[in-house]
Amino acid sequence: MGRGEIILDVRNLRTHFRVGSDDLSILRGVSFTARQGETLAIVGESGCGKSVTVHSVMRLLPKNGRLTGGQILFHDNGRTFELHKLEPFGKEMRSIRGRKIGMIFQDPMASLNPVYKVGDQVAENLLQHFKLTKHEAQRRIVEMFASLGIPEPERRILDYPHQFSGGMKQRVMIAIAMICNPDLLIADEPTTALDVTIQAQIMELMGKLKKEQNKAVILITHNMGLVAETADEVAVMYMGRIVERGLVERIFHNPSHPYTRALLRSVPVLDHGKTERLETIRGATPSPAECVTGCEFANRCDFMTPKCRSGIISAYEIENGHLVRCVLFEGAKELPNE
Amino acid sequence: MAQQKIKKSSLALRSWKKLVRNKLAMLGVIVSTLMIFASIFANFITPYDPSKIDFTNMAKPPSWEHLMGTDKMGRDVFSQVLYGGRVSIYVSVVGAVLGSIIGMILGGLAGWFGGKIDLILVRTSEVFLTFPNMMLVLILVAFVGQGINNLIFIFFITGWMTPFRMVRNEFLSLREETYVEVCKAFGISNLSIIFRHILPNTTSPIMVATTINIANYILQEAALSFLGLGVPVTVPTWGNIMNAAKSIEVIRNYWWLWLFPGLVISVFVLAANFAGDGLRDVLDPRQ
Amino acid sequence: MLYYFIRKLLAIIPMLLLISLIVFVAIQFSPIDPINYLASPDMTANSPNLQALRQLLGLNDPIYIRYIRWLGNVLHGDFGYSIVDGSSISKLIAMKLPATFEISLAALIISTIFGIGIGILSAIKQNTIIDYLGRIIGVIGISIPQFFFGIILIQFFSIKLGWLPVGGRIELGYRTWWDHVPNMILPSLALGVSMTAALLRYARNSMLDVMTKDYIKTARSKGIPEWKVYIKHAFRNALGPTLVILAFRLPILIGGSVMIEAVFSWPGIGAIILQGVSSSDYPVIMMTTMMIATAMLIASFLVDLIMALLDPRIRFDR
Amino acid sequence: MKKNRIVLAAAILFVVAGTAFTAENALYLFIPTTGATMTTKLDHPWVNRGDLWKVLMFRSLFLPDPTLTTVSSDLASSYRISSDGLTYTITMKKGPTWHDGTPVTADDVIFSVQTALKAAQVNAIYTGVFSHIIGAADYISGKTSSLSGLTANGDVVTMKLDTKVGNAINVLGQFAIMPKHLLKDVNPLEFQNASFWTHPVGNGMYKLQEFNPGNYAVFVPYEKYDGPKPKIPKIILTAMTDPISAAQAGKLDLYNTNATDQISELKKIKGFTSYPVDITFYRYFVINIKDENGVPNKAMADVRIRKALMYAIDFKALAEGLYPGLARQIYTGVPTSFSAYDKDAEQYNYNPERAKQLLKEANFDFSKTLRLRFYYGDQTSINFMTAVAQYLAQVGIKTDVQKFQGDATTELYKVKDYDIALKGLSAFGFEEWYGEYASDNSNFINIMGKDGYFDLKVNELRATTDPTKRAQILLDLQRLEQKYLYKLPIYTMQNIFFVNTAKVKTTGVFGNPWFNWDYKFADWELK
Repeated sequence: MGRGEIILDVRNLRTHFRVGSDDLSILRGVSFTARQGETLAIVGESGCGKSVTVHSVMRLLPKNGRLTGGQILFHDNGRTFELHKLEPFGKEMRSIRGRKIGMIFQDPMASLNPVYKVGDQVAENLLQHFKLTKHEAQRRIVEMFASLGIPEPERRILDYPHQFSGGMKQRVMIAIAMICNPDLLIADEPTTALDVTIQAQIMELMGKLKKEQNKAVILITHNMGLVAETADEVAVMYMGRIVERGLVERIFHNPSHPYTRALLRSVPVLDHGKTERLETIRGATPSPAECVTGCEFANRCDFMTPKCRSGIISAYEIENGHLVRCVLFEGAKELPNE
Repeated sequence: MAQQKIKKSSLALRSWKKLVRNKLAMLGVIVSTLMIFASIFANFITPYDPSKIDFTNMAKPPSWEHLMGTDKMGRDVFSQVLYGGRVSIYVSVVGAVLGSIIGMILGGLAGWFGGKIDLILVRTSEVFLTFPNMMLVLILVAFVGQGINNLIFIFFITGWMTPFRMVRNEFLSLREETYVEVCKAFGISNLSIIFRHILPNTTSPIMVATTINIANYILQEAALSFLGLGVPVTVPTWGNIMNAAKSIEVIRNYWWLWLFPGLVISVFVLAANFAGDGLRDVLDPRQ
Repeated sequence: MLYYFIRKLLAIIPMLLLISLIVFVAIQFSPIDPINYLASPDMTANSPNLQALRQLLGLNDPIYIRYIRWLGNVLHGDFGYSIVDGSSISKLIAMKLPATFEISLAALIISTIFGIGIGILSAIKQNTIIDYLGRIIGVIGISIPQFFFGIILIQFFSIKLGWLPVGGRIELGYRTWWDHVPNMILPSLALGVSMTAALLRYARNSMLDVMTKDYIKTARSKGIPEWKVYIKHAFRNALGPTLVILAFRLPILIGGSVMIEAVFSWPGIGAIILQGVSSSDYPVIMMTTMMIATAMLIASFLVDLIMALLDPRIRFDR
Repeated sequence: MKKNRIVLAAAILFVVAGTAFTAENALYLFIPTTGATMTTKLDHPWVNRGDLWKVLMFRSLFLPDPTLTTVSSDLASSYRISSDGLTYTITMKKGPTWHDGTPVTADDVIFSVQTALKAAQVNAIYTGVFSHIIGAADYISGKTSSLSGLTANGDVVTMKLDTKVGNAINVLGQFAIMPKHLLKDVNPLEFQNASFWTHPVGNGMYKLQEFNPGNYAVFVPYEKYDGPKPKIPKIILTAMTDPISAAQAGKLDLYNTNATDQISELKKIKGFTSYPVDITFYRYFVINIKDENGVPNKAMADVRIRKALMYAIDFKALAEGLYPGLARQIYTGVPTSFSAYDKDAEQYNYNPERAKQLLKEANFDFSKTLRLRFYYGDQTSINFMTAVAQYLAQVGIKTDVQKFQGDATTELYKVKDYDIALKGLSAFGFEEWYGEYASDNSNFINIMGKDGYFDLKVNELRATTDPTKRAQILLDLQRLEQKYLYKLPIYTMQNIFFVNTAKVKTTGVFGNPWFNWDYKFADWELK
C-alpha cells in the first residue's frame, strides 16, 4: 500500500544538556520520518531520550538544553521549514507550533492551567493562529468537543479543569492540539497516566483522527502493546540513538537488534506461554557521560564483540525500510554514515 | 546496620556537596561561623577591655591601635563590637532554637492529635500572629522588663508560630502516610512515632526557619536597643553600641560610631540569611 | 460560598475581644504608672492631688471594671483620653494617621512595583546577572537594620548632599501638601526598601515554582508569544501567594513602623505607640493595638477573599 | 543621553523643594519633636515657667530680675508685709488686660491660687507657699468652697499665712495668673489637659496668633499691652527634630541647653554667641537608706559606706571628660561659688585607698551587688553611669547598672528596687534642695526615713527672708548634710543660652531658663 507523504524528516539530530559543570550529549544523531496518515511509534525505556526528541523537534527544550547538530525538515504542502534554524520562540517557529504541529503531554491532570476555563484554553490556540470572531471560535470548539465525545459541550466549555476527570482532561488536551487542524500530532506518552479503559478510548480517538483527516502521528510510549495495535512504523531508541527502525510487522516478527529482541521478550504479550518466564536485561542503562564510543548497549548485549566497543557503528538496511544499527548485520546494505 | 550507615552518610555528603557548590551559601556559613568564633575568642583578639573608660583618647577616629576608633568614653569600638557579638548572637541563637523547639513540640501535638488540641493551639498561634510584631515585643518588654533572659523569653514567645505551622502541616500530611500506619500496626507508641519517625522529616524546614529567625532576632535586638528597650544599657551588644547613633551630632561627626556596628550587624545577618537560603535549596528535594 | 465569608468576618469580633483583654491585662503588670509620668522627677512636684487625679480617672478601680468601662466607651464611639497628654485619642489618631498613611502608602507602592517587578524578572531570567542582582538586593534589603539604613540615608542625602531635610514632617513655611514631600522621601524609601526585599523573594520563588508546572509547557506548545506565557499563564498563578504577602502588609498603613518613625522623628501612629508604651498610657496603647489588630484580621480575611477570587478550585469547593 | 537628563531634572526638583522655606522676619524658638510635646496643645506654665514664650504670654504679680533675687512690679503695683510677716497686702495695677480685652482683676488672682492648690500637675514651690494660707487644708479637702485666708476687695489682695514663708514674694514672682472667666468651669485636677491650652489667652507682651498642633505656634505683640512696646514683630515656636540643623538652616535664633554634644556643635555655627548661666540645677545620687518606718537597707545604712562612695568615684575627671565647662563639682547643697558655702566642708577628692579603708571599717559585704539606676535617656548619662560602675569596681564593689523600667517617681519612691540612683533637681531656691531632707516631704521619707534631723533648720530657712540669717541657717544645714550624708551631691550643671546675634540684638543678660525673669524683651530687636 502506498506510503503517505513525508511531513517531518529528522536527520542526524543531536542535542546536548548542560548539567552543573558538565555538558551531556543526550541525542546522538537521531533520524526518522513521519508520514501523513501514519503513526510512527518511538519506543524505549524511560530516559532513552524519546521525550527529548519530540521536544527538540518542537524547539521546546528547557533552558539548559540546546540543539547541537542535525536537521529537522517540516514539509507543509510544498514548503519546507528548516526548524533547526528557527528561533525557538521566534515568530516563524511559533506559527508552526500549535498551527501545524499539535502536541499532547503525559499528565493531563497538570497540563491544563487551573485558573482558566477549558474553552478559553482551547480558544487561545485557535485565536493565536486565526482571526475569528469569538462566536465563530466558540462554535468550532463546541464542535471539536462533540467530536471528541465530551458530553454537553456548550456547558462544559465554561467549566474549569478541576471539574474534569483524567480522561476528559486528555480529551481537552487533544482538542487544544487539534483545534487548528495541524498536519502532525505528537503525543508524548498520552495514556500513561490513564487507566486501561480510558486508554483504549483515547487511542481509538487518535486512530480516527489519523484515518479520517490523514494526520501524521508520532506516538512516544514504552507500552509495546499500544505500539502493536496502533503504530504503522516503529523506531526503537536506546541511549539517544535509534537502534532499529521499520514497519511494525517487520519489527514484531523479525526483531533484529539485540536490544529490540530483549525488549520484546521482557514485555508480556497475550499469547505468551504460561511457563515462559519474562526476561530482564542485564545491568542498567549507563549515564550519558560514560559511554563515548561504540555501541552504548555493548556491555549489556549477549552478542557483544570487540568491534562493538570502538569506532562508529553504522546502520544497515536489512530489508526494505528496516534499519538496524548493529555490527551483527555488517553484511547488509550499509546506509551512508549518519 | 553498616549498609544503612553508608547510605545515611552519603545523604549528608551529597547535601554537603550541594551546599559547597552554592557559593553564596558557603560564603554565608563561613562568614557567620567566623564572626561567632571572633566573638567567643574576643579576649584573645583584642587587648582592650570593652568597658574600660579612658578619657585621654575620647572619640578618636579609627587608627592602628583602635581599628574601629574609640567612642565618646574612650572605649575601643572594635572590642565592644566583638564582646557585643557574644550577647547579641547568644540571645538570638538561643531565642531562635528555643522558639523552634517549642514550635516543633506544639506542632507535633497539634498535628498528630488534631481535634481540640489542634484547634486551641492554632487559635493561639493566630492570636500571636495577629499582633503586630513590634507591638507585641514592646508590650512584653513593658510586662517582663529588660534583661538578657527576658529578651530570650520575648524572642521565643514571638517566634514559635512559624515552626509550629510548618511542623503541624508536615504532620497533617505525613499522618496519612502508609508507613505511619505500619508503625501503628507494629504497636509503636504514639510518642515514639511522633519523635522518631515524623519529626526527623521536619528537620530540614525547621533548620531553615531557625536560621532565618536567628537573622531576624539579631535585627530585633538591635532595633529594641536602639529604642532603649533592649538589653540593659551597660551590657555591650550590637544594638547598644548603635544606641549612641541616635543623636544627629554623632551621625554627623563620629561616623565610625555607627558605621562599623551597623556594618557588622548587616554582614552577620546577611551571612545568616545566605546560609539559610543555601540550606533551603540543599534540603529542598525539588531543586 | 457567601456563608463561609460571613462566618469568617464574624469570627473577627471574638478574636478582637480576646486580644483587647490580653493587652489590657498585660499593661496592668507594667511597672510604669502613667499618673506619675505626669510629674517630672526633676521638679519637686509631689502634689497630693496626683492621687486625686488617679481617683478621678478611675484608675484605682479593679481591672475588670475598668475593662468593661473601657469597652463600653469604645462601643459608644468614645475612644477615651490619653492619661499623659489629656487629648482625645480619636483626635490624636485623626491627626497622626495621615502622616503614617502617606509614607506607608508610598512605601507599599514602591515595594509592590519593584518587589514584584524584579521578582518576576529574576525568575524569568534565572541564573543570569539580573537574577543574581535581584537575589542579592533581596537578601541585603532584609539584612540591613532599618534604622541603620535610615541613618545612612540621613547622612548621605541630608547632611552630605543637603538635598533633603534631616527629619520631621511639617516645618514652618510649608503651605501646601507638596511642600512636605521632600520630608517624605527618605522615610518612605527606608520603609519601602525593606518591604521590597521580602516581597521580591516571595514573588521570585512563587514564579519559579509556577514555571516548572506542565501547563506552562502546554501554553508554549500553542505557539503563543513568551511574554504571554509569562504574564497570562505564569504570573497569573504566582499572583495568589504574592498578593497574600501584600495583604498582610496592609496593617502598616494603619500602624506605621515604630522604627522608621523613631529614626526620622515622623509624627505618625508609630510614634504614639512608642510614646504610649514607654509611659504605659493604657488608653493610647489599647486603641492603637485594636486598630492594628483589626487591620490584621481584615487583612487575613482579604487574603481568603483574594485566594477565592483568583483560584477557581477554592471558589467552587466551599 | 535621555537617561541622565531625567536624573538631572530630579536633582533640581529636590534642591528647589528643599529650600522652599523663606526666612520670615521673626524670632525663631525651638521645641524637640520627641515625646508628646505640642502634639495637640501648648504646655501650661505651672510646672515649667521658664520658656520665653510663656514668660512673654503670661505675667505674674511681680517680675524677678535675672538673678531671681529682687522683684519689680508687674500685674501688682506694690506689696506690704505685716511686721509678724504673716499678712501680705498686694495692690493690683489698673492697666493690665487679658488678650481678649477683659481686664485682669484680683478675682483672677484668687481663682488662680485656689486652682493651683487643687491642681494635679503643679510645681511644688507654689503649693509650698499657698498651703500655708489660712484655711488652705479645709479648701483642699473641700470643706470650704473658698480660701478664707485669701481675700480681695477692689484691687487689693490680702493673703494671711499660718506661718512665716521667706520666699513668698519670690514665688509669687513665678506664679502665672490665669484668666478666671475662661477657666472657671475646668476641674482643677484636669487643668493641664483643658482645651484652653489649644488656644491659650494670656495677659503678657505677646499673644498667640496661630497654633498648628505638632508643628509650630506664632506669637505677635499684644496691641493693648500696658508696658513698653516690643520691637520684634513676630515670635515663632517650631517643633523640630534637631536644634543644630535648625540653627544651620536659619530656623533657630534662641536656644538654651546643657547637653554637651549640642553645645560643642552650636559653638561651631557662625553668628551664634553663647551666654553661660550658673543655676542651681543639681545632679546628685539619692541613696535608698531606710524606709518610712526606719527599716534600713543594710548595704547603704552605714554613713561610712556612703563616704567611701564619694572617695571611690573621680567626679572631677568625669566632669572634665563628660561635661567639659558645664559641670561644677559640689560638696553640699550650696554651690562653692555662693557666699553661704561652708568653707571647711569635706571636699571628697578621688582617693580609692581611703574608700577601701572606709569600706573595710564599715565591713561592707563585697559579695553583694549594688544596684545602680538612672532615668535619663541621653547617651552622656549612660556613659556617666557606666564610668561610675567602673570606678566602684576598682574598689571591689560589684554593681549592676540599669535604666529604670518604670517612670522615675514610681521607681524612686515606691518600687525602691535600687541602692544608688542618679537624680536631677532644678531648684528655684535652697528651700527645694533642703526641703528633700525634711520629714514633711512625702517622697523622700520613703528612702531616708522620718528621723526629722533637718526639720527644725529647714523650717527656719523657709520662714526667713533676711539674707544674713539665711546664710547662717544654710551653714548649719550644710553641717547636718555632711554629718548624715543622706544625699551624695555631685554637680550643679551650668546652662548655656545660644543667640543668633548676627540676626538678633539682645540685652545679653540671661537667667535660669527654668524660671520667670525680666528678659527686658522690649529692648530686643531684629537686625
